[in-house]
Amino acid sequence: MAQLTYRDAVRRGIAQEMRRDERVVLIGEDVAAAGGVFKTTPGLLEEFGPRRVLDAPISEQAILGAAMGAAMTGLRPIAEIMFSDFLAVCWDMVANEIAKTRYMTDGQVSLPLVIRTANGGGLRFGGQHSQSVENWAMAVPGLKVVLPATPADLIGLLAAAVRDPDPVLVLEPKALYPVRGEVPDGELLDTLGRARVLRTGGDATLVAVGAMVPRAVTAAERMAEQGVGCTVVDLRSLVPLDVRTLLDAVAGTGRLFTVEENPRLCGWGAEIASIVAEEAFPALRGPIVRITTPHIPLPSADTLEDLARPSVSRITDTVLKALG
Amino acid sequence: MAQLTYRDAVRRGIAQEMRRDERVVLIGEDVAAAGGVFKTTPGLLEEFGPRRVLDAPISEQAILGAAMGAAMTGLRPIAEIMFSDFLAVCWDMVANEIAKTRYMTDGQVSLPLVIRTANGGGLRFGGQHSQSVENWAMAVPGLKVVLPATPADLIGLLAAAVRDPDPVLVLEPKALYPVRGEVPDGELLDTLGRARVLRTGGDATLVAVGAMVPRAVTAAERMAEQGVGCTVVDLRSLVPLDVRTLLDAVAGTGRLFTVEENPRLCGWGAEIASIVAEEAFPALRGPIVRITTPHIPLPSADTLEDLARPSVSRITDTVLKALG
Amino acid sequence: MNDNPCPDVQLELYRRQVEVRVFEKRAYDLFLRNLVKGTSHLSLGQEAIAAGFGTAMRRDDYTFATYRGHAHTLVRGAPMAAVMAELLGRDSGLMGGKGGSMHLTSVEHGVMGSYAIVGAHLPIAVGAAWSAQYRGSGQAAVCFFGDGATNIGAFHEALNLAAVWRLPVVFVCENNLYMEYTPIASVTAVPRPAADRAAGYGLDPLVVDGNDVEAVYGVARAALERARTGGGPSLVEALTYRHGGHSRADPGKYRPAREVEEWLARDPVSGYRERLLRRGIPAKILDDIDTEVRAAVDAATDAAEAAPPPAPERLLSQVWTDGGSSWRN
Amino acid sequence: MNDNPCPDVQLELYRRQVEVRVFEKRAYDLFLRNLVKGTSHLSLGQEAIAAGFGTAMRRDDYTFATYRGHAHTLVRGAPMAAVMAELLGRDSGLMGGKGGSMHLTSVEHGVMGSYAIVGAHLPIAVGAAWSAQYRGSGQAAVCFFGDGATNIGAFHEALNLAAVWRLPVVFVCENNLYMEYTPIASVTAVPRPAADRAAGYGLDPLVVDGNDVEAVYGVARAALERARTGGGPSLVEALTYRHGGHSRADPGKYRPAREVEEWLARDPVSGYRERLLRRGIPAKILDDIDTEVRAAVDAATDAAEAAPPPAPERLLSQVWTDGGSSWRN
Ligand SMILES: Cc1ncc(C[n+]2csc(CCOP(=O)(O)OP(=O)(O)O)c2C)c(N)n1
Ligand SMILES: Cc1ncc(C[n+]2csc(CCOP(=O)(O)OP(=O)(O)O)c2C)c(N)n1
Ligand SMILES: [Mg+2]
Ligand SMILES: [Mg+2]
Repeated sequence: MAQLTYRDAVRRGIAQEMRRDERVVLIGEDVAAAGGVFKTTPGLLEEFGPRRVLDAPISEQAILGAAMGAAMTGLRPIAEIMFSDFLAVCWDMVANEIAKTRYMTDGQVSLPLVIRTANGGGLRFGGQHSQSVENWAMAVPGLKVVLPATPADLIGLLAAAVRDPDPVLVLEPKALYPVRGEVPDGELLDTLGRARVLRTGGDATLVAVGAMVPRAVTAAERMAEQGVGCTVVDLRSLVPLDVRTLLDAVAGTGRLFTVEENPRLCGWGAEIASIVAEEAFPALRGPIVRITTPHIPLPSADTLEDLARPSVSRITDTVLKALG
Repeated sequence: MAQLTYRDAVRRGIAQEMRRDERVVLIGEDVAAAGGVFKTTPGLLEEFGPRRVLDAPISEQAILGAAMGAAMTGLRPIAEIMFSDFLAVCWDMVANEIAKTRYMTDGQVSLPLVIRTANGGGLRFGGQHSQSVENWAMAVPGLKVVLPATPADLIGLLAAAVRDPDPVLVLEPKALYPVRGEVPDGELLDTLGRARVLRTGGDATLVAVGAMVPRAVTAAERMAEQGVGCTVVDLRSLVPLDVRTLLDAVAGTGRLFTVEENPRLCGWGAEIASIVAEEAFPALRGPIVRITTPHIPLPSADTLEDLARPSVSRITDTVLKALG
Repeated sequence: MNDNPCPDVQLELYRRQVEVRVFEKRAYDLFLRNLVKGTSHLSLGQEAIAAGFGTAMRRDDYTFATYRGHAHTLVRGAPMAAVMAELLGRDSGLMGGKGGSMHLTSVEHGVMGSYAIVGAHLPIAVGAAWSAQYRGSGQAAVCFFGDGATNIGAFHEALNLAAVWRLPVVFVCENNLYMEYTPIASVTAVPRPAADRAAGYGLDPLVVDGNDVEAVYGVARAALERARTGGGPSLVEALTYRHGGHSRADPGKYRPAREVEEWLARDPVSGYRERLLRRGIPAKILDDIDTEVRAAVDAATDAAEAAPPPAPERLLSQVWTDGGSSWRN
Repeated sequence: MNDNPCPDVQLELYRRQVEVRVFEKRAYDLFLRNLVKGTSHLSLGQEAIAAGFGTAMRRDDYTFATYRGHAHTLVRGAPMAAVMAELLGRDSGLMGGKGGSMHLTSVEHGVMGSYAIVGAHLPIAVGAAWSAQYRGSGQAAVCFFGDGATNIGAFHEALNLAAVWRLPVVFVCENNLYMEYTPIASVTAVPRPAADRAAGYGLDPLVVDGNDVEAVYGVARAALERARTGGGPSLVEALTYRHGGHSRADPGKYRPAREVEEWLARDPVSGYRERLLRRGIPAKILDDIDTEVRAAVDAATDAAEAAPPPAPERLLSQVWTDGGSSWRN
């Protein structure tokens, strides 16, 4: 058992898979010689050599296209897109090519590839370097989407993603890179599509992913001090989605709150709210409430950014008010 | 009053605005000399000349970039993206540049521009030419999104979009291009963000947009024959969203059904379901049910495509079953 | 020294062109009979390019095609009946009716897909070539695209990356003078949309008569050889012309009559037939090929027409490798 | 004939370089004091390019910059205090704290934005030039970007369209040898990432010493003149070097010491000062400029530090032209 930062966990997760399987290769901008702009990949070039760890030009379409072409012909590429915002410049590769090709070819083409990217706000980077694109990604059929919230989850889910026969988008909350967590020794391998219940309580269910998970947990702790019991669910994976755990949690509390870093409209929270409103309607004892970033681009100034993203106090205030 | 096809309405709408305002220009692939691949723009080159109606190379990023740069410096461009699927190749321009620039510059830059595009399925074009991208678009803060379902609505909403000071995405359901509708004579100007209640009934509210509107109406007619009364709402605009009309309609029936052409996850239907589950919870008398295309790319074969998109019979079956 | 390919190859070049020609004409007939339901983009007039490359490629090389990909798929040996059935949206279609005319794929025959977003497959072909290089397999990837595709960003990114990594990929621009309905010259800064860009990626400009199947074959062999021996990518511009419109909906009226006439006179299929006859190949041999091909296309058509529509279960299949489409646990 | 710009211009070129130099050093200090909270990308070492172009541009010309855009914004006359306040995320910031260092914009001064997605602003600059041409305003757009941006698709699309429509736009590639930490030569197929691509758009290759402010000024004047007189776009590659790392987080250790030394010796600011002294301009005049600039930067810093954080109401403002952010009726 070691204490690792999330950032170091990324390196360890990639190294674990590259050691295991010669077909795993890493491609991205500044990932090789420089070890990544977030320092998530240092030492990999040294260990695995320039054949397997490759610096790419600023050509995101070519990076993902290369990953796709390699995946369909025998490799298992991990492609880094530096910031998830940049998925917009290669969205065709993600949404039209990688996600759809297996279906359109009726299963002839398999695409075992991973796209890793730094996601979300908190670093005062402004509107084009802070987005939470889980709401874009979940809307695309054919793409698996995971959002690990701890170093151990990152390693286990990244390994599962690399070994998965389908394309997986791994969203790394960049605000969590410096955060430490316990990581067991040895090989870690997790399962895609399993949510985790982090605490249980009878009054409300809070569902979160990524950087919002620790905030939801802290909010739940504070509310517990006031006698309000919350179940907190970390979805961990948006596709596949662990609907069973979600419905069970809501059944136990009758109230659903989402905590979402993404701008408000059409987020994963809207999706799970809709699932619950359809499939667990009888269990609901009150409105479903989404706690989100407003439907705005993220501003750069620290005070404004802090106002925008759901905070512990906004979570507790919203939940307590809704519970009346 | 004339009978116009949706296709001809597009031409009339554009011509109306170009006659009115010299700053309005049209740019796109094959829009000028050829009159558009869907024949939505014939005659415009002849009337307005090559200065105002321009054929572009296959460079969607350049097309939208040009529209953006022109809009911030005094023009009011209408940019055609031939199929909405191709928004993926210029998604950065849409999501990161056009949508965010006003906010990031604190209002210094205005972007009065329109992106028009043929959206949705029904023509057996397969997974890369049939998408309903309203679920991508609505998730992007800073973008207005309209989806006119009739020729008259197209003209009025297109005119409103052209005169709007903010960027507007106009999604034209390509399955509707050959469909005729009544169009009043003279200038048409509609208002963004007003839904329309197409019929009222006490048992269920059906909400639809675009090509699903006629299907929802037909389904409601069939159900009326069986004594089940449906209110049918055509949202017409997703951003701004007419939440008041939506909530009123649900208050009147207690049951909400969405009819969505987009793949299931994180669609506009999820958004309005969530709004209703939060703001109209006491009015709800049963689960909210979304009737959508499954979460798959659209297949090409006619029989499969027909199975995939919500049909009149799927709508009636689903509603009647849910109402018990 | 005789520069001509050996006789077997000559007949193969002839046969493949005829196959494409007869198949595409049949596809057009079936469209007129409303049996091809979606869109389709034919290679009538452009047969020599697919035929020349298809003949030069190794069995395990990779093909990446566009929506105008019937020809490129057939020349690799993909079964004609399955291709035809795919156009008709039948269960026996190459992709069970899911892809349609624009997405023909036959991995078994090295056809790694037909892509309907202009330019998208260039970077993907780069990836296949990267993988071939990584695995040391000696395979090459051949990526076909149109003149119009040279103006989209993905073209630029793919060419640069392929050149930097010296990848075994051959980019083949079929310059048929038009994007859909717009002349390429009116939207391109240089006269040769591909060849005039080659230097920007450190490559030589290669222009070939795309209606001369032997010329194409020769360029293909050289480019594939270069690819396999570590020489890196090539960018070939093949000059050609489509006999019909852009797609099934287009009568192609925007083209000057004289231009059409000139190019019809340079028909690659009948032109090659005449050349072979001049070289002394007996007409009977060519006629036999024609007859065989027609019989094959007839058989494929009959089989496709007789095939049932896709089983409804297909709808929700093969989003994922587990065979299904479920997004939930 | 004397090729030097006239004395006023020389002093202006000097002053603008010094302004950028002193401002950027101050920005770095403020970052070290943790007052600049987000990232920032400085133009230390690259001052001559912004200064040369800024001096050559007309008041109503358009500037399009990248995340490394402090210099390009300041040389157009944007108020230093507001720029500084924006870096500090204050209410008095150029964009009220919403954009930050990477998105400096001052429409009033022709600065149409700083864009943080590599390559995105090239097509946007094309649009501004299109509008200028349409309106017959005689304005030109100048678009600055790095060597790394030449490998992204948007570069290609923008150059082609600008050339086809002969638009009044000047593309300025500041080749500082590195993208973030990766040498541009290792990821680019040609030695000159911009100039070697010019021919692909029918343009002449233009390379200029980006550390020689007068050389830049000369190229800028010629390109702007060409733009205004219907000659179409230009693509300029200015060779330069950044003195520090890519952004605030980067110490720049990946660069060979020798390379850094050589380029430090070619410092554009002190180099130009020496040149002016050699030409007989009294040191006093230059010293006075230095003093004035320092005072201005001090004042801007004080004002920015004293300014309050953005009013919380700003958070939900200016998504739309009505001033608000509501998405519902
Ligand atoms: C990104 C994108 N933009 C536009 C289209 C629509 N489109 C399909 S084919 C075509 C013309 C392509 O021309 P070219 O590359 O010359 O190929 P050709 O059809 O002539 O073989 C266009 C514009 C598309 N499929 N993808
Ligand atoms: C599309 C995109 N990809 C990657 C990045 C991350 N990034 C920011 S600056 C940069 C390097 C740019 O290099 P260059 O164009 O040479 O400009 P310089 O920073 O040297 O001025 C990169 C890769 C980005 N902002 N946008
Ligand atoms: Mg063409
Ligand atoms: Mg650089």
